[in-house]
Amino acid sequence: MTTVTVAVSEPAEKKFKLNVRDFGIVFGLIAIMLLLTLNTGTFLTGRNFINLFDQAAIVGLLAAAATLCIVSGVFDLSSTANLAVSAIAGVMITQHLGVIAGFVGALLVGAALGTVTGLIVVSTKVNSFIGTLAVSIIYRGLAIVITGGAIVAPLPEQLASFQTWTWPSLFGLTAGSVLMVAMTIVLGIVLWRTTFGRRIYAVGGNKEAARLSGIRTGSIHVAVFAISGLCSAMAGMILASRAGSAQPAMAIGIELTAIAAVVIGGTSILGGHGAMWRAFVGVMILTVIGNGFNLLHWDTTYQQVVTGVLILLAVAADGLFFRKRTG
Amino acid sequence: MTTVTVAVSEPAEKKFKLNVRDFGIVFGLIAIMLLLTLNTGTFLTGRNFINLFDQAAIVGLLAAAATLCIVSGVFDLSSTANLAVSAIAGVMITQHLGVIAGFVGALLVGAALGTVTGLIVVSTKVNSFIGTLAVSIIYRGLAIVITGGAIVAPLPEQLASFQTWTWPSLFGLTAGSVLMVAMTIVLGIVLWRTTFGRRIYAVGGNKEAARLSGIRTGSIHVAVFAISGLCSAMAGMILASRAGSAQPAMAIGIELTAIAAVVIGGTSILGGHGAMWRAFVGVMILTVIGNGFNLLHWDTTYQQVVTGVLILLAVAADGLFFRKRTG
Amino acid sequence: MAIQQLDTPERVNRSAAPEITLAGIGKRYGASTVLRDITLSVAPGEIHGIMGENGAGKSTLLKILGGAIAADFGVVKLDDREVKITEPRDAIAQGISLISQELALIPGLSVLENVFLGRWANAGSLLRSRRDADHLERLLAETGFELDPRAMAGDLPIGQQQQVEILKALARGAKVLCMDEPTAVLNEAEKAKLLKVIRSLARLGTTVILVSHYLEEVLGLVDRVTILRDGQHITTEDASRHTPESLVGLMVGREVDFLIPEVRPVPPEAKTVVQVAGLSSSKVQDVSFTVRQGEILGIAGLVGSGRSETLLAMFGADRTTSGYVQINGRRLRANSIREAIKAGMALVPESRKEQGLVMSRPVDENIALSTLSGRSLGGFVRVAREKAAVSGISHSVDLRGARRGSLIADLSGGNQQKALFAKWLLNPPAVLLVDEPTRGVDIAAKARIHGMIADLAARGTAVVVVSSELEEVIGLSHRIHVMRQGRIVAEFDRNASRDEVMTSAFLK
Amino acid sequence: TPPTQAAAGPASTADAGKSLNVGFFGFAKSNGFAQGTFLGVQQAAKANNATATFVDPNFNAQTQVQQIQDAVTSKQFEVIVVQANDNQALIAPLQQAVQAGITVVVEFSVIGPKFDTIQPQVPGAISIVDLPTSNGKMLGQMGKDACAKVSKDTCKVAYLEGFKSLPLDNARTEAVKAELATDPKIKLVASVEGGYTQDSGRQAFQNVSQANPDVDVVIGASQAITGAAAAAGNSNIKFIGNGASTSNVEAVRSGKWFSIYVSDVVANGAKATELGLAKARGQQVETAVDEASLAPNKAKGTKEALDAVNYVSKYSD
Ligand SMILES: Nc1ncnc2c1ncn2[C@@H]1O[C@H](COP(=O)(O)OP(=O)(O)OP(=O)(O)O)[C@@H](O)[C@H]1O
Ligand SMILES: Nc1ncnc2c1ncn2[C@@H]1O[C@H](COP(=O)(O)OP(=O)(O)OP(=O)(O)O)[C@@H](O)[C@H]1O
Ligand SMILES: [Mg+2]
Ligand SMILES: [Mg+2]
Repeated sequence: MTTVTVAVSEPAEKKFKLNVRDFGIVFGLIAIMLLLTLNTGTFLTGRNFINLFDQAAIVGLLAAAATLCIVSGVFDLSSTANLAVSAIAGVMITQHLGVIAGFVGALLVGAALGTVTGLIVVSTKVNSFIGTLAVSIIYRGLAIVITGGAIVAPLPEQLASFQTWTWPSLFGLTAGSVLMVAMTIVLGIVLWRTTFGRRIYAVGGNKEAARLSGIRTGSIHVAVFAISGLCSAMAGMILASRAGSAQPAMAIGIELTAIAAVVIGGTSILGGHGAMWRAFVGVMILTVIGNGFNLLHWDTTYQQVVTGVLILLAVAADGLFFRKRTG
Repeated sequence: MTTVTVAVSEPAEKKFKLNVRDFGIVFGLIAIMLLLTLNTGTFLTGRNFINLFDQAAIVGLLAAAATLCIVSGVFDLSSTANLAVSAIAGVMITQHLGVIAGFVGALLVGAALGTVTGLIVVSTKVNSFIGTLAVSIIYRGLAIVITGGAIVAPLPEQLASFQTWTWPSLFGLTAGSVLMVAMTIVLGIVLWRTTFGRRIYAVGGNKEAARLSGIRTGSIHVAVFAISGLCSAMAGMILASRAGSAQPAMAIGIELTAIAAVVIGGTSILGGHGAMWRAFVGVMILTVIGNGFNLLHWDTTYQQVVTGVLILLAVAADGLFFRKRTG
Repeated sequence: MAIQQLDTPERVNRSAAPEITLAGIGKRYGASTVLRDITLSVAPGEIHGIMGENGAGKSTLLKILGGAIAADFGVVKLDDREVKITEPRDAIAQGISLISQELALIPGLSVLENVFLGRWANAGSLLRSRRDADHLERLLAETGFELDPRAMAGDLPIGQQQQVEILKALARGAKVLCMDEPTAVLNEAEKAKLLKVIRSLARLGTTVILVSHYLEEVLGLVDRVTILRDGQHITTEDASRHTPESLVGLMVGREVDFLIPEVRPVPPEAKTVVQVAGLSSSKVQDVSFTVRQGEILGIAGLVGSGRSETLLAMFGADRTTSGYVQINGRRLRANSIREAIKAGMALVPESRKEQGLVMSRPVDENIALSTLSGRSLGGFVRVAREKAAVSGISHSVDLRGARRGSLIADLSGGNQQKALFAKWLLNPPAVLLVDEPTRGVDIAAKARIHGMIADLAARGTAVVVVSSELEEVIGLSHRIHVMRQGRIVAEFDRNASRDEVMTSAFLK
Repeated sequence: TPPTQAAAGPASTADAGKSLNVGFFGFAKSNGFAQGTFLGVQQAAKANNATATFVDPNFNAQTQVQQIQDAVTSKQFEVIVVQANDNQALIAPLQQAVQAGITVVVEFSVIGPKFDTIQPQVPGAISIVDLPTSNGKMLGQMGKDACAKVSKDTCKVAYLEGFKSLPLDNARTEAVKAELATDPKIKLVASVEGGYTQDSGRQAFQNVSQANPDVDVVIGASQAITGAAAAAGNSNIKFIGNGASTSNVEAVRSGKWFSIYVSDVVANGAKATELGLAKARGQQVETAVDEASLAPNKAKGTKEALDAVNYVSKYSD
């Protein structure tokens, strides 16, 4: 009996096209960068790239974590509240036990709070959007309770080493930028090449199907929230390191910028689709647009209008010309 | 041949149980209100209810519109940016053509901008979350461009009548509150009983099935955005009426409060589920919690923590004990 | 095809399949009891059929065994050992695999990733996709399924998705395989392959529990058969003691005529209603045919041959690149579903979940959706009229299990299919396009749907039927077109034989 | 007299003849207060052979950090006047700016961890600020003055705070409370978040007055007090606003409000710009200025004080 093969092999040319389509948003970023290189003398300088990465560090870390969350089908709106609490905890521990203990402590607090967020969301079965929103209110409140609403700072003699993350390191990038790039790569590999990463896609793509396949969807989500907490703590320590202090109102609202970056990169907010490099590209688009305007000396009044239009164009071009599935 | 009729009438007891489940979140609201009534002498007074509704007016209007959007499967993050532009336009028109023209003009501008948002989102096929975020940046920029960043106010002699929406009317409620309640009811009926409402559910629940049923999904979304714009303009005029002026930074961030209220009420952010009364209950829960704290003379340091916990409890109770489907 | 190779090292020892005993299993949803005191046992290595009408509780029973839902009463015993199965994980740990009626694939993952879902080969949790790829290649060779390992599961036609589900269970090395209507979405060739696989598995000691509405298939395959009716266990008997008629009698509790009704010949003077001329889209090329008043045109073909796409293109749902459709001499604007509907066309799509129904909404609302404006006044839905109309049509298609306000998602699979059919018959169409109209409906309801199609034709509707069941196409149609790779390649009249049609579909 | 410091770094070499660029990094363009300050910046720039540009971060601290970094890169401005959207996050980029030879003027909002000193906390910067602690103390004093006019045994005061999560607001709140506590007649009945919009103030006031219908004095941010006063309608409550927009001044002078804390935003902006330009041109300047000293009546904006100088505000909010 002869059968018609459904999976006809594609000509090579076709395959390549498919890839180009997938990377549509990258061309958006390249186009913007080209424009800036041609129109300013300062964009394509080492100093500016060091700035760019430094500016992208916080949102980059949060966006990397947000990618895991969103691909797995949840939002973590509590990430920056967690950031504030862990940074505050980090500073307080620093005061008593030194800088290294402070950094480690911050990471532990961040991961622990993230785990708590995850447990709350999973066990109450509340939609993560509203669940983490409530949790974020609680964590911000907690930050106020711990600090009494004041600023906390490491002891004066600790300050220099506390500001490690602002120091230049690899290629002259600040240590904070390097941490962001490293985390993006690590989490990217986790998502791309590990069983955990595959489970994240599975849970986000079809939770019931994942459950029927024996995947502990709850554990996956708790783990994802814990990682998100860890990244928040890292971002928090970088911010505290820059400021030389921490306070309850740190980084309010940046969780939304991070989600926006993830979506601009082309990861679907519906879950199950997306990749880590997309978060990075999204963060870079947002950062480069802001950076470019400042370098171009444009009037900031029109900056907002043009920023909005550019984001729209980048995302629309991706949707219209390159990718079929708009998610 | 005998067949079973589909619409078998259920025993009364059964019907009631089903309803109780559906209304879980209402009990959350009632519980909070009971607590406040027992612990303060001031909560259950006419004056306080007038205040409550007044405080709920803006978020209420935005949440009513957000319900239509979310049920139809889109977000409108541009609603408060639209609010600012339409309020500013309303004030400017008032200056030239009088108060009534100003109000009507604001509504037209709001609906028009909403339509534009809808057309952009539908025609570019961009995910509405990121699309309306970009649009909101554009509209805020537009507000700054129109006003040059300044405050605009009606002429001094127009002020008294411009402040119509703060006047007491029906049951002593401010005119603004009455408008909110009226819009909630009207849009509630639209969603519940009209062909347009049915189509909103269908598009949000399964866009492809809706399309194959001959529904113009694009038109439905544009219409929903237009209504959202209209509601934004109403909210904008109430705010401007209270302030006696309008300015580009009006109501920043309240679009998220409105979405939170909708979700707290129990409408699924995935679309296709939900009802208008849920938005109202959600708004009331948020308003009553804020109001209650100030009446209770509690230490405000803990206010945020407790607010978060209460929201979580209300939503979790709804999910855990009452409704099977968590959406 | 060497089925013995199924015993790869990754597998559990098949001879260890346990005896399964269900004791007093019961399940309630709210006030309605869907399963009542089910007690039965399945021997190791047995192929056990479960049959019953739509809504009888077959899927519910399988879901309980597979851990997808928890029973409210009763216990499950494996080899007399009571086991607690509250999550699919528990069932999988016991070697029980469930292939549920509503397919459960991850649309954004590839076939390869789906087949080994959750148990990918890895070293220190780093994926070793090569090993999985090799493993899958073996499985494909053993089963004879033809799938592209790299294709996204969400892009596959539903029949291939079903095959992925089956491979998934095989890859897990299940000792007990619970299959809920696995053949409903397969075409003849695929069905044959699957049945072969099931037999080989059973020979190697795997227990297979099978739900199906195909009487011959069940009788030809299973050792014993259990009949459920209204959530109750009627009987469990050797299949050899039964004929299709006797099974139906047990299932329905009465005599049913389930043969495809004789279709009346089209009168010679009947005028042409539908004319399709040179219709092309990305999936079909140059499709032309006509359908006359009262005529039923069948379209046969293999998976992916473009049958569904032909209907979608006619209906204006798929973008066409050239060609047109005329209804009663009036040419339809291209790509406009609304105009097609206005011209009296109706499409019962092939996938009820993706294309047909809004799962989050009530049954009534779903049925009324495409004809809303006909029962509205000033934009308001005339609820009373709607109720009357819906209850009438629900009665005609024998829709059961819907209570006031119940969601379409809460209906059994077959009843959902009936609702889908009802939706497009609410206003009798001038042109009816049906794609797999009886997928998953029980034998009695199937007869009813066939009767309704024949009836509509008799009253002048032009019908186009697409079905993977050759009997259905041949039995129901006046004429048959066969499609291959997006083109019409052959035409037969209703006296065509199965073999003729099959051959032309397969010919390269 | 405030200490002075010799201008240092390469920027000091700019000669008086060269036109300079001043970047005003205000709170937001959509903010009347910032617009008022910018008016002063523009005036001073014009008078001192310089051009001024408003760089708008739209209240976003991260954006502001980015804008300052990019300004350093592009060398667009010789002088930066900054109203901080975050008191801590800006320390690092401003240090960069100082190191790059740009003259940095910290205006209105303290930048650095200490809220009780006008000394610059970014080394090398000029600080011309309104201290939250002295601001709070003055609000408290005005509260006491208002209570002195209340003919009851106890005077009930409500304070509408800014945001609980902002340390700067909390420092102000502490100062207000401490000052009010020195008067035994005063009972602080409520201290709640009132925010910085009319709507948040309106809401806070509604709730406070519901719980304490006999409140005598309400103190808070001028926008919040505007909302509160509108919600109060005709009452005997004495309102004290922190801020001096056109409508605030008008409210006090017409007797509707008791008093306001005046900061003369135009004068502040002008002074900041003058100092910055002078330093950029190599002159020695004061590096720590208390803005209250630039305001009429040391910022205490009672009706008498405002009438005395016939004070006109240059911004609206
Ligand atoms: N989640 C649910 N809520 C309420 N009722 C349900 C739910 N799931 C199933 N039911 C009801 O349980 C009954 C049995 O359903 P089940 O899916 O087991 O039937 P089935 O025998 O598999 O039918 P089919 O042949 O159509 O697949 C039906 O009446 C159905 O409406
Ligand atoms: N979303 C999609 N993306 C890519 N390819 C697709 C998609 N949907 C369908 N296809 C491909 O299009 C071809 C035709 O699809 P389809 O299976 O629906 O045709 P058919 O003739 O109706 O077959 P059947 O009805 O038996 O499933 C198949 O090769 C299928 O793999
Ligand atoms: Mg079933
Ligand atoms: Mg098909």
